[in-house]
Amino acid sequence: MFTYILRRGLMAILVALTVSFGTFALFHYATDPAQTIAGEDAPQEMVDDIREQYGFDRPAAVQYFDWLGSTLQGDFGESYFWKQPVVQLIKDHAPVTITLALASLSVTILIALPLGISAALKPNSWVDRFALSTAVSAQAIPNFWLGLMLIILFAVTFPIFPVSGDATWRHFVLPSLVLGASSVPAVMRLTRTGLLDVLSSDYIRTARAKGFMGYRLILQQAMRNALLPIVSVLAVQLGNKLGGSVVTESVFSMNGLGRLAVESIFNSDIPTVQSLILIFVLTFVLLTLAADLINAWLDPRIRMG
Amino acid sequence: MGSEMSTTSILDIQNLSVDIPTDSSTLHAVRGISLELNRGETLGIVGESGSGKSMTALALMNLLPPAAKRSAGCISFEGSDLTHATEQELASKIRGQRIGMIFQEPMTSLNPVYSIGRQLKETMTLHRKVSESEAEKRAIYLLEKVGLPDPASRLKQYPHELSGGQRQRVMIAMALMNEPELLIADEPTTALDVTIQAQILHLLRELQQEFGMSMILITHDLGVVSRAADHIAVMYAGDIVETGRTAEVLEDPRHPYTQGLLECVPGYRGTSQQRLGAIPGIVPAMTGTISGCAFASRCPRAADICKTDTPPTKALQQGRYFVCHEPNIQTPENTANTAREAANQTPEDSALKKGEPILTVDGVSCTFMVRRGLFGKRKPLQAMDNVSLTLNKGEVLALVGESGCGKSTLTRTIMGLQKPDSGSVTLNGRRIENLPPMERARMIQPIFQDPYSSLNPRKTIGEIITKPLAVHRIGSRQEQHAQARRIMELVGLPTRVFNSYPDQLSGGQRQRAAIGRALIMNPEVVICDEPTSALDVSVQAQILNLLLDLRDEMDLTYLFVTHNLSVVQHMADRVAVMYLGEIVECGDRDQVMTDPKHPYTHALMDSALSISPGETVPDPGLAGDFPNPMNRPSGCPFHPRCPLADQQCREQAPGPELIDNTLVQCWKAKTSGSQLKS
Amino acid sequence: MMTTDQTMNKSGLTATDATQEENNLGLSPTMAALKRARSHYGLKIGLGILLVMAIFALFAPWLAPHDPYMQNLPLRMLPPVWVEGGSWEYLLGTDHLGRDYLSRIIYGARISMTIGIGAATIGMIIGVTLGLIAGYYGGWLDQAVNFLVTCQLAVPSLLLIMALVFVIGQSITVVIFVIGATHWVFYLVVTRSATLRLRELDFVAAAQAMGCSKFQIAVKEVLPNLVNQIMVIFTLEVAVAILNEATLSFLGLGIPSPIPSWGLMIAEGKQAMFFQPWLVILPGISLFILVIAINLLGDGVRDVTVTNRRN
Amino acid sequence: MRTRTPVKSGICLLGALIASLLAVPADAGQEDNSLVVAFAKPLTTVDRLYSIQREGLILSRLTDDGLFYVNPDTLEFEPLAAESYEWVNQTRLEVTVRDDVTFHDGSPMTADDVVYTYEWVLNDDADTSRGPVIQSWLESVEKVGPRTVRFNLRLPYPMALRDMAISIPVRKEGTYDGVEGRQNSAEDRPLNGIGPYRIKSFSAGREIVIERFDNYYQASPKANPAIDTMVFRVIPDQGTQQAELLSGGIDLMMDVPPDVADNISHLPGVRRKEGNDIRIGYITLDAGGYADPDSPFTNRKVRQAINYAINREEITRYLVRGSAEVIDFACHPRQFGCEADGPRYDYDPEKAKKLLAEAGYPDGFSFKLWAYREKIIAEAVVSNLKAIGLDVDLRFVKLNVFAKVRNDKDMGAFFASYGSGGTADASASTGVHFAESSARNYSGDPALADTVLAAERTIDTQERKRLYRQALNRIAEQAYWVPLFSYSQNYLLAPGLEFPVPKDGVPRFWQASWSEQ
Repeated sequence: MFTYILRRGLMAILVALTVSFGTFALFHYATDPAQTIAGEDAPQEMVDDIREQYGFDRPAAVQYFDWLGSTLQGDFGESYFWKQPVVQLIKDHAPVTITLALASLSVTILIALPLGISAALKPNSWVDRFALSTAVSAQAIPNFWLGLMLIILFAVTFPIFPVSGDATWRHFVLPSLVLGASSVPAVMRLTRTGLLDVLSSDYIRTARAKGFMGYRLILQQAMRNALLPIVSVLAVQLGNKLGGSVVTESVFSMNGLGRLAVESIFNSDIPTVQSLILIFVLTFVLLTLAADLINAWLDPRIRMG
Repeated sequence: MGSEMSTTSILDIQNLSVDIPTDSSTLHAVRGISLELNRGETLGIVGESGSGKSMTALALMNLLPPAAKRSAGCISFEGSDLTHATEQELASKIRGQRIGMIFQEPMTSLNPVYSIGRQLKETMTLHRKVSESEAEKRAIYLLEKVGLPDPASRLKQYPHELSGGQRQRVMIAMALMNEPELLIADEPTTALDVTIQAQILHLLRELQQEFGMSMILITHDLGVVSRAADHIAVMYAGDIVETGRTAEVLEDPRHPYTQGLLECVPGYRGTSQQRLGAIPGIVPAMTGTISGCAFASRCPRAADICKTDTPPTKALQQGRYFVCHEPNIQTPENTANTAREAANQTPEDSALKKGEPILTVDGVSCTFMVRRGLFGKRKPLQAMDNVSLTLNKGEVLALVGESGCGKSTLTRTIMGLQKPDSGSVTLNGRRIENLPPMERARMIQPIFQDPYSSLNPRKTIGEIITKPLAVHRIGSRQEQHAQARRIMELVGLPTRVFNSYPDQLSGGQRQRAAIGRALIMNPEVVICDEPTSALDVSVQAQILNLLLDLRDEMDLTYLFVTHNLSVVQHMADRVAVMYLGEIVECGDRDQVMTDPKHPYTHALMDSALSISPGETVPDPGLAGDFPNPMNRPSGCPFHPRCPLADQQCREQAPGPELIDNTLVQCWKAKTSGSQLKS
Repeated sequence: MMTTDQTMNKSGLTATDATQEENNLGLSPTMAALKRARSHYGLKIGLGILLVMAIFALFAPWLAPHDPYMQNLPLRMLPPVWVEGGSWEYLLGTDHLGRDYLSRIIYGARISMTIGIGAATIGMIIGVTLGLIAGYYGGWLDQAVNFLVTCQLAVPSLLLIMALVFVIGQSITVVIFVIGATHWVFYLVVTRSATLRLRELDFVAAAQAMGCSKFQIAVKEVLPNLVNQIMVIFTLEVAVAILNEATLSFLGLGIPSPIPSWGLMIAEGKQAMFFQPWLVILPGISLFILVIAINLLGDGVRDVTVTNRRN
Repeated sequence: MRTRTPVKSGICLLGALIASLLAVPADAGQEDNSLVVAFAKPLTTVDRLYSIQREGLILSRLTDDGLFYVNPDTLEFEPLAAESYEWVNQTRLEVTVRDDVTFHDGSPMTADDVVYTYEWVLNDDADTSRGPVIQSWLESVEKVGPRTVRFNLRLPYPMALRDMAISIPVRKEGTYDGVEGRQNSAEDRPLNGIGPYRIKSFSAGREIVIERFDNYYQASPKANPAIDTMVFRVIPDQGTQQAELLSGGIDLMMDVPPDVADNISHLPGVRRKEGNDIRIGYITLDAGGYADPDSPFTNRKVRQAINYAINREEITRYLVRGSAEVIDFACHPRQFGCEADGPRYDYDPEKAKKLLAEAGYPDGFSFKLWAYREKIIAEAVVSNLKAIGLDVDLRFVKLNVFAKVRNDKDMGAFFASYGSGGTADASASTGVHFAESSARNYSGDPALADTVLAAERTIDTQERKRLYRQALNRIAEQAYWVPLFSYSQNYLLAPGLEFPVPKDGVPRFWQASWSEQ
């Protein structure tokens, strides 16, 4: 088990390095951070000055390994654009994203699981149809558009919730809805099919032959098996949401990691971009790992094969 | 034996039918059958797949799939009518409490994520006000009873840690937790190996007597019912065509279907016969109403009336009746005769043929590395240990062994699809690994067990059969097609199906197609890997006949892998017995089967269930069951189960020795015969 | 025919087999699928809508009332006809450069479909190939592919796409390729697992025994069995790609102006969304309808083709 | 200007307004006499020495005073923290500082502080953002009297007062001690300025809060501002800003796109104000053939054709709007020296086509037009150019990409705009764009470069005017540029808010106040 975790860890690092190098190269050759740092109207002298200050004139490899070296020593460097430590930046922006991710994930779960389960219990019933059509339409609504519609609705027609920013919990209501809705279809369908499979399995028949029925059959016999795939998919979903929900964050202009990432890209603020990528990759790998461990705990077959 | 108890009926089913609506039409799985079961007796329900026997069983406690509709005059169980019982009542009073049930697939019938202990205990705690500890006591007691060593520790184990046999034992224990009056066993041994099957049936019999249960035993295996049931009911196309005391039915079958079925079983009329009786055609579609007798279309004696009128139920005596018009009364012998004539047409016993070796396997060993579980380490699995084998031109060599003994690894190695770690396979004097795949393919071809997975569902039968020619670029397209049609004719496939897909064919036809594909480049050696074990008895007979005929026509050499001893009896010239990756005994069929040298062979032969009513299920007298190949025992791999094992067996592995021209690997080989007899 | 049954020889068997099969020879898979399709509403509706939209996309030049690029500043921001101030000449009004909104929406369908299909195809090529390789050859190749997948999944795909487009520069082709190149995992996972399953089936072993090369088997035996699933994924990925393009364009990193892309139009209308809401609502709705149609089709195809082996 | 607000949205907005009135007070600050302003871009630091952003400039006019400041009415540069100044000669300036100025920390401002400030800026390691610019003309500073500081210039530099006014706030001596290299002052040290307001709190990317500084010197024209506290909230998204304004979240919105301004101005709850902006929009053509030696733009006729092809009146009238006007030369009319009599190119597509034909491109050619802001206008331009048969590929990118390509001299043509840092002097526009060293200069015309350089080194106003006229005419004749228009600034205000719109587009919030009613 330890070796397994080790394998995954190494994988994560490898991935992170590959990706970060890729991005670095891209930006190095296609953009000029100096101007952004200096500002659009900045005169020539200023820009040149900055360029050599930051060492943008050095060869790419040198710059990259420079960054890599310091990162490995735990120093994520300083943001070109914000002129403050990247760690600080991330500390500032992470809470928003994390809150948003968790909130929206719970929205997803609260909608998707009940729907999926009730659909699976009564296939082809009206519940099932309702669930499926919700899924289909939720899949088809462009996330950002939904956001805009909600803003129009709530900013103008019924100003119940604030439509921008991340100051209070009320600021998170609409974004969580939008973001949560986006992953409802996947989770819902999975719950449904998963549970359907379990319910039609031999051991459930056995359980019925033993006299199980109703909620006990579902909770004490079927649920645990049905959970396995759901756990994994939820992990991935959470991973994506933690990876900064760019769209939602920019539509509702919240200062989350997603928007930080985009801003950094636009400003070719390479240290920030790089560090964010590292963090995204690590969170993702950790989450999937966690999911696997949970599944192993749920299912002895995975545990001991 | 149940007869001396009170013979009042415990279960009485009147005109039960089950309909399953499909998207196009409704499928009538069971068509108004009536059954009676006496207290303490065993009723065997026999029938081919799709005959509705399992549906009947499920219908009793209304465990049918949600779509299915049950209708019945009455199902009176101990006086109470189950048809009127609500789901609630069934669940709380009947299921798992007064009626226990065992299913076919031990592998999937236990919940993989819960421990054995929990699954056993909950059966009891669900229904009765008993403490955990009491339930646990009961569970341990029963595990003991069903013959699981060290039951207390088993409780903590999970299903996947047990072998099939063990799981089935657990299933039985689970069914018995609440001392049910009635036990329904749906194909309880079909998925198990021969020796295990015998053990399980034996066990069921004992338990039944001990607890004075009544039992419904559902199976397709006439051998099994003939030993295990007091009464049998023969089902065909959702109907009971004949029923009565086991002995009477089997010795004097009155319904043509029953007769036909018996004719199909290899060895039913002794081994001399090379050709089996077979029921032509296949079970009719169960959708829509069947006018007249459902069997008419396949019945050798069918007259016009059979197609028009529903046949009458003819009672011979109390509880012994059959459903047939009996157009022109014939004694079973006549059909037997036709079969015999057929038999006599075939050339004289091919067991006499002796050719020179065409394929020799010499000291082949093969080990895999397998990882178990997410966190597990890779462990070696020795699939074959120094296996040697010769296959002579024109003979049929049967390779017998239980699942996991390395049969399929051996066949794959022989076909050159698996590289052995050591040893060599020689085909026509050439090392197989040196043969280019193309040449090899022309000499040796496989026929697989499952005709549903051996044909590519996306290709038409034509494409499938011509594929070898296409791959080897033999002839033009026209020639290839012509050749394919010839072969289809030969294996008895209607040329009509040339352009249809495997899904559209019956199991038998698929297997014929597979055979056609194997033979189209007329190879010298054909590896038949359990070619009939996935088929119904009647179809199996057709295929076996076909294989024998083809061998004579195209003088082929078969390596015939099987676990079904009656088939071996029927087909083989020589027999090789495999155990844990070793050939423990190899010799002439009669030699091996009548006077086995190796204790394992002996056990195998004992557990073979030929149709012989009156005889009980034998106890193969094997301790434990098939060990996990991951950890082979030291010394003679068989010693943990061997009744004769001693120090020597435990420490050093025996080498092969030739005892009256049978190759045996056993220290006790010389003496074993006599010892085991006693 | 019954007479032949009396004698139990091979030909006899064949004859009866034949006659038996006569009455219950099932439909071929394709026919069966079509039969099921006929009674599948979702599929029919989806297909219907899609056809209409496809026609608009194909014949846009003839169907669109105006040139979608024709700028007419004095007439900018006209409301749709049903709002006061709207005119019949510009049914859905005009945008901030006085271009006819209806025409732009019609041409928008073109863009969306091109991108959707293009990207999904690229993704399919990548994913299926890798999936086959990983699933069939296994070993270190599988490891390598697995690594790729982790890379792909670990990095938020939208960010990745944005970064790429941002750096490479905006154009239809770039968008198609970038979206395609970042949406192959689904194909891969399915192909891989299916291949792993099929690989164990006997017909593969049979092909090996015939002397087919690994490649032949992978392509000629395994691949055909994946077609259905791949088809389903393809349709769904088309939808995903379309939404992605819209999102990208909305964020200003997708289709370059002045090409009419729905996402872009929403972005442009966003500024005035409280006052000329239709600028945001109309393209959004078109997007919604198109995608929902595709999804309906996809689900339909799955229900119809992927037959469950149980019962 | 025509108004077209359909009843439908009118109603919905009325509803909005009422609703928002119910929900929250229409304006954030009237009661507590505070002012909430939306910033579109986040401010990375509040230290003017280290930021060149416009937001920084706006803020620094509240928190920081320099020796000089820009008179809001005349746009002249006048003493502020300086009591008086005098040009001893062309390269020597002597400034007398006030004695009644105190820093936010209460300590008085002295000549030493001034010297310290400028020496810090001249110090290479200080890495101040304006450092390079100042260093290019300022040799050294010295204290010559108790309240007198002498500035020694490298060369005659008429813009000296401008630089001192706009980008050099006075810092207390020792402010940057123990700080090496570029570093954000706000994080570690509270900003210690001498402006009428002091920083109360600053969180990068979110908001900045400032409060009135009571010990501010009364003599200052900025003295006694009306508003107690001001909050600058960062809201990058326009739509969000509108929503916030409607629901009373903010009191004032700058850089409002004209469309929005039009729409919103019809609401009773909001007031719209229009002001000028010294910013101009233009298109540069690769006359020097940097990107491609034989690019069509090296041909004067082609450049003129493009000048004729673009309908600047229409674009200005319908897209830029407000007080914006078409410009004919490479500078803002309100800037000093922006007077020329060179050729003007009025919209004439036919003539454009003709010129193209003459130039040898009867059926046009294709090229990329780069842009990084005002996408709509860029699009309009593109469609104008397409109309005369040119195949234009609009490359609309973010600034960092734009700059990269522009500085690599890889652009055939680009649409950009320039704010002159709020300087009403041609040097800030013409000078910056046609100087030898400038990456913005695609003219490849050394003579022209010399002219503008000369103008920048001349103190005498008449001479400067002459030089600029010469330069501007040259640019117009050669059509190096397509001068497009001057911008107009739209402000949206909460009803009760009084706020004089600036002439140079840089709001001075110390002038803001709530009207009593």
